[in-house]
Amino acid sequence: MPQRRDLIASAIVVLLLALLPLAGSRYAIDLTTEVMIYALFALSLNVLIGFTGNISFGHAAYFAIGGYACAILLTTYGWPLALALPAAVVLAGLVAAVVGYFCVRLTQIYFAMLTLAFAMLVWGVAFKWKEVTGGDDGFTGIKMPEIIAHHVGYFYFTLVVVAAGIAALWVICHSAFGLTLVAIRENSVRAGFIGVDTRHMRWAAFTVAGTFGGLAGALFGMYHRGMYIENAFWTESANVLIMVLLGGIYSFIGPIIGAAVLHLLQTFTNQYTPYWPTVLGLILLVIVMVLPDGLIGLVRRVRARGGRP
Amino acid sequence: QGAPIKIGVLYPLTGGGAVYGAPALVGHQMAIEELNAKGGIMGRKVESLERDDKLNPATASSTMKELITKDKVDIVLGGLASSVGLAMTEVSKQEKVVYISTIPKSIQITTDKLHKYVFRTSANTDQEGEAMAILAGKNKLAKICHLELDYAYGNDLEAGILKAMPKYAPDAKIVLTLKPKLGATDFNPFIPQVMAAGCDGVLSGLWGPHFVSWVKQAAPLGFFNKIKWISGGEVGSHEIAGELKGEYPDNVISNTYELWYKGNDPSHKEFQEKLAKKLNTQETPQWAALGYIGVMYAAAAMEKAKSTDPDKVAEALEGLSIGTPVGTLTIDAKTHQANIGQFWGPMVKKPDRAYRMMEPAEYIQPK
Amino acid sequence: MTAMLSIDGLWKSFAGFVATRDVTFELLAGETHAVIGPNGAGKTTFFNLITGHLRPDKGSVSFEGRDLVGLPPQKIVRLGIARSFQRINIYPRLTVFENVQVALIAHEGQQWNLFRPGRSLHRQGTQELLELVGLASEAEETAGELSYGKQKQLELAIALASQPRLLLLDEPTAGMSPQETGETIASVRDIVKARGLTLLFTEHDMSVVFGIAERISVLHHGEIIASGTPDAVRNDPEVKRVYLGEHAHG
Amino acid sequence: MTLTMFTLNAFYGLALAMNMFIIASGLNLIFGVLRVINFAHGMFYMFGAYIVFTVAKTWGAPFFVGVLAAGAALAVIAFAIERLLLRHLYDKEHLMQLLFTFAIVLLMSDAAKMIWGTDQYSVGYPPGLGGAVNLGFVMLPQYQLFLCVVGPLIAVAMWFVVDRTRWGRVVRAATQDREMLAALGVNVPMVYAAVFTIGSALAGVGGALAAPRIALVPGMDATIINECFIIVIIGGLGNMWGSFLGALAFGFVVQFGTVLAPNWQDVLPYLLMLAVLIIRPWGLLGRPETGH
Amino acid sequence: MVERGADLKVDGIHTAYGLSQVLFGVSLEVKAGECIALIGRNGVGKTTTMRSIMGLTPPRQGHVMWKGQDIARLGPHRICRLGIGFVPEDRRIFPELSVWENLDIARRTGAAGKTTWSEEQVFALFPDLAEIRDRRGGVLSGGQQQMLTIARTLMGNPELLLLDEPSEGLAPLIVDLLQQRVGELKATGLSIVLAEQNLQFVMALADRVYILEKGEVRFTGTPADLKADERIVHQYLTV
Ligand SMILES: Nc1ncnc2c1ncn2[C@@H]1O[C@H](COP(=O)(O)OP(=O)(O)OP(=O)(O)O)[C@@H](O)[C@H]1O
Ligand SMILES: Nc1ncnc2c1ncn2[C@@H]1O[C@H](COP(=O)(O)OP(=O)(O)OP(=O)(O)O)[C@@H](O)[C@H]1O
Ligand SMILES: [Mg+2]
Ligand SMILES: [Mg+2]
Repeated sequence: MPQRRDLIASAIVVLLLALLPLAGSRYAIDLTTEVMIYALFALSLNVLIGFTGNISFGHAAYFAIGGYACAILLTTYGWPLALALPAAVVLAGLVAAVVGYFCVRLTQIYFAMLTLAFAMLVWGVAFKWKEVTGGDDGFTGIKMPEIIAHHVGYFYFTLVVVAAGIAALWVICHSAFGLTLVAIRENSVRAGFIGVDTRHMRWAAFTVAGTFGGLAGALFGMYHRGMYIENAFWTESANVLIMVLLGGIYSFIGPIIGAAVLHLLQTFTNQYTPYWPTVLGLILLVIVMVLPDGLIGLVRRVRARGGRP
Repeated sequence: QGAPIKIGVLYPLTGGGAVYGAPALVGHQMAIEELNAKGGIMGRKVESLERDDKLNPATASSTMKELITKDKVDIVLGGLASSVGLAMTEVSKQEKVVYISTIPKSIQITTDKLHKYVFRTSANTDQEGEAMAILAGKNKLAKICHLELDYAYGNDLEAGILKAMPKYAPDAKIVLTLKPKLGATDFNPFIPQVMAAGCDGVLSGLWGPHFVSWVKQAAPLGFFNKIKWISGGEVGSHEIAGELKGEYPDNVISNTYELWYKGNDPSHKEFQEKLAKKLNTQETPQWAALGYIGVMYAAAAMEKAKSTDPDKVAEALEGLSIGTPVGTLTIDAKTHQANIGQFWGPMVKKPDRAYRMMEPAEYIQPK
Repeated sequence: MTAMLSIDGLWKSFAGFVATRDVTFELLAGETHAVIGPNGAGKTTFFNLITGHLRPDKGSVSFEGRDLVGLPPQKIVRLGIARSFQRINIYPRLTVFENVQVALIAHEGQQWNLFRPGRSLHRQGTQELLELVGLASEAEETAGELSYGKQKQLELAIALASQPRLLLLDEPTAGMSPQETGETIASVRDIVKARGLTLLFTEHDMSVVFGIAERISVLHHGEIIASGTPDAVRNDPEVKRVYLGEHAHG
Repeated sequence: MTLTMFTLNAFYGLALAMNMFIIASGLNLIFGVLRVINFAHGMFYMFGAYIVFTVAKTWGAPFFVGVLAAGAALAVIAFAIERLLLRHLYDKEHLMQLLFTFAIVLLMSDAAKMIWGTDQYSVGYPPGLGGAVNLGFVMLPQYQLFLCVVGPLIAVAMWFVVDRTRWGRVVRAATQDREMLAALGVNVPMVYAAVFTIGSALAGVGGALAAPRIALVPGMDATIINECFIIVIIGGLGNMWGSFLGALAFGFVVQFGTVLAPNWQDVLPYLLMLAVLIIRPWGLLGRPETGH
Repeated sequence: MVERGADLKVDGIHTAYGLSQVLFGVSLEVKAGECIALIGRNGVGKTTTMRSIMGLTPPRQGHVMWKGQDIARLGPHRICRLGIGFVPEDRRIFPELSVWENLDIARRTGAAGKTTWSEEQVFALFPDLAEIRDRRGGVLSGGQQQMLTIARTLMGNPELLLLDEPSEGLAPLIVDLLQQRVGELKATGLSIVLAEQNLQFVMALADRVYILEKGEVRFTGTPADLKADERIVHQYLTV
């Protein structure tokens, strides 16, 4: 049964990650922490893209709301993490629910642009509400609970939260709910005629995506000890969108791969040349021209070839 | 001869910020070359690790951490945007590595967010605002229109000006304050308002492309005929004068860090000639000096501390005076702010040049 | 027999063009009823008005005593009316199996279940439906890659998955080979009988119409011009003139 | 607001609208026909501006020669991109096309850096258009008056070609069913290439025409592409008059909005789009997509 | 002039969609003014054969000879311009174009300079279309779309017509009319490849019949042969 195999594979990955700090490289720990956060972020977006077929150009909004809310609650209000984090995630989910209510009335590019508009509004609020968010100076100096203030502690914390988040998303995506979303993506008129309230379902998906995006954002803010309005800007939404597309939208783990590859690529390229746009551009071209289903398509093809007796 | 000393530096090298990041990096590289030619720091070679901050504070934060944890740099320099400067200040605090802010002007770096390891060798918005207030007073402006870009730098500069006005320009009254957005290219909503307000002078923080776009859109209406334009944001630099050439308007008084034609100070002359050779142009950009000074401060501090240990280097930087292309600078031991000044003066036509030059240029250095 | 669906004074016009003109119509519980008429007569529009795809300008539609006007399609399906489409309307990139499975999930109201793995639900029910319409061997194929005729059969299976009491089929056998037409009609007849369904359908294949319809209504220019038993309709001179021509034998 | 100020603002709003329409019209055309979300449009605009700088300022050619050169150069670049790369992508997911145009943005941004460096540039007004017309109670800049003439001219020309010619009908058919159109004897790949070329050339011309009014800097593509998308979307995707209307709405809302509520200026265009899409989900003149 | 052979000669074509092969060496030929019919159950490859001829799904192997030229590797628009017209089973009307515009974009002078067909002619063939000349294609009823599809292809003045299930969804009276009109077309010298489920229609028009099964031709003969052979009819066509 493939399901069990997937389960074992995931367990091994988590275990290997858990052993990483033993290798002793501070840099590897930091980088892996970042990749895990982006993986969750990308995966949350794919609930929308891969499962309802709606592209969001504004997913950074929920990321930023989660990040800012957690940062502000921890620092300005001195809440304990156990309260601040859930509250931030719920807030992101709530905002996603409100925004989603309007967005799911539209489809395709109109949907995308409306999500963009709302996200830019969130950006505007973060920008202008200087007393609370620090405006474009950013909100720095986040207070962190002792246990996770150290980078190793934070790594394990992220590992646990991200693994739980991914597991939850896995269950949701493979549930009856997830399958019905796919049907809506494929043909929403038809889905209406089998008795599915397509708008409500897409609304729910939007909210789920926003909620988990908020979780990723909260982790991100604490990792950097700062949130910045750039985190809510459309370029950030574009970045995570590229991660998802790069990995491949029609598979669960595609976005995880995309997030890891893109982030590492950007990080490493930047170490060698300021011409990273060219490098990234060329890589994207290759992927687009010869890897139709994103990186996951490549993985599958290689696996199919290797798996054949 | 020990292992090389590693200096990490972040400037925006792609996108909109590259206009300033790229020339600053040139100055930075020049300083490194000079140091190595002279045998390095404490006899150790100097290695420069240069990264693009993409004008994004989160990227800057990750990249700076990477420089510290992976590349084990001894000190970090650079930044351009205020938010990037603040993000780097935060990392420097966590990682206990010295950070010298070479361009960001946000006052917070040397006030609220000040900590042991952060220093600034660029001007800050209070200094700039003070200079503008002085000029407003000197030019006897009575009714002032105030233009700032609506973001951190603009707001901080506004605060700096308002703080200094009562002292230096007590008779001036601000009759209109307008704040176009950062990155604005179309100033049509603002130009008529300023023209209708009847002010005799404008205090402006519109820098670089903002200033150029304003000029292009306002000049056809005769805007600069009547109104004196006192501007921060270094629009008195050659990169703007040389580009606008004949279109550079009358009545502008502004600032710049460095003047390629100043030449009366020997250290400046030497610096400028080297830079001119490196860039293969007589008219050099001002930002190079900032990159250069940052490196020189780092080197001097390490030499003084005889160590690269951040604590010792930080201590050495406090109160440290060095000679630079813009004269002798001292870092205040308390505020960690260098007393770097700027050249201020009117931009005038020259019969033998296609572009305007600042004349007379007055070097205003904070006390 | 009681009226399952009663329609009274139904109007629909598109930008001045009247597609449904004052249609009054009753469908009896358990009957198999055909709506026929020339191309563009308004048959599909009529179906769309019943299933909530279009909203009538005037008139009422009531199903088992409930007013349907203004309800969205998904609510109407839940009341027990399912339909197939004249133009293929399936999930082209899902497998044949999933096409039907999703319909069963929706019918059971399980689409909100975030925890039960979707693919393990209703496997048997899906299999049965596929067998019923003769697609069992294509279960794992991608629906969009089926030939046209097979997609029509899938269309039928999806409609049946909602376990309707009233089934509307818009040209269910168009594009099918004679053999498949025969098979499909036979299975429809069986299902209708076995489940006690009421069936309303349109079709231009007279052998199908006269083969299974118990009553027939004829639409022309959006109006019902004749209604009654097959024999009565077959011999109606007006119907012959506008629609049947020499095909009245069927 | 006095009447004079109102008149001025109305005029400036119109000028902004026309400036934006010239750029957005090409995006709309490409969007409408190829269904490609062309993120590179802003980059084409930037190249147009830089090319007019090189031709008119560095080489000293007349400004309008520079404008034509910008249009021609972008046509060549776009044609090459379409023929060599983009045409292989029409059958793939829309998302792949999106990624593709993004890759073009990245590559061209570095190319611009290599060709023109990172300095900022400016281009002078063409002779005779650098002043203002004094109407007594207001002064109107000549160059913006000129843009107010060019915008409608482009609109009418595009309307004529798309709505009134057979080629226009073919183009509209191509948006709906490429394969069938080919089976009817139309060389669809060439239609696509032509549309992409024309649309991109319009971006180049738009950039060249915008150049005298603004500073040319790296990154000038980013804002413009967003604003163009907003205009195209609020007008109704692929609808030329919709874009025209969208540009007008954009121009007036941004001009008056910035004057009246300067605190909102950063998000004004987005607020406008939000309002339009909530009230009219498919844009001002758009229609829900029908089709297969 | 040498004796005129077949205008269209399909020679052993193999066609696949992605990985799944559908046609396994289909061969057929059509002479000028001839009508051949492809029949068979659903999914046997009738449509695919036509798409292969039209260049929409080019064959992987084999030849499609049209007037002595191999067109198997040409694009669909080239093939159309050589005088072949395709009427797809799923109609493919341009939904946002009006009926008239749908016709207009297909207007084309025939390969031999013929312009037999114009709006007037096709409207005479399908009077219903004249009435809805300005209606958007997307809102037409199924049957109206079918008529428009056929009319649209005729506007290209083809010499060979590929008709994929033309009678599908048409009212009986219209089917009769269509049958008559296709007969007339044939009489003008047009060659026709017909895929049809309506056997009556086939019998009335076809000169030869090809029965397909699983992507291969299983029977070739005249309608009379077919009628005579109960076994074949039984095996491939009826219940
Ligand atoms: N949205 C619409 N706008 C304008 N006219 C429409 C619209 N929908 C349908 N029509 C017109 O209404 C008439 C009835 O169409 P309908 O599809 O109901 O016919 P039908 O009886 O199903 O025909 P067929 O047997 O050919 O499928 C047709 O003339 C059609 O063109
Ligand atoms: N786009 C496609 N991708 C993959 N397979 C396809 C595709 N289109 C058709 N097929 C497959 O090719 C085979 C032949 O299909 P084709 O449409 O040619 O049959 P047909 O004889 O025209 O049937 P029908 O009478 O139902 O129209 C079928 O098995 C079908 O599943
Ligand atoms: Mg119909
Ligand atoms: Mg077929």
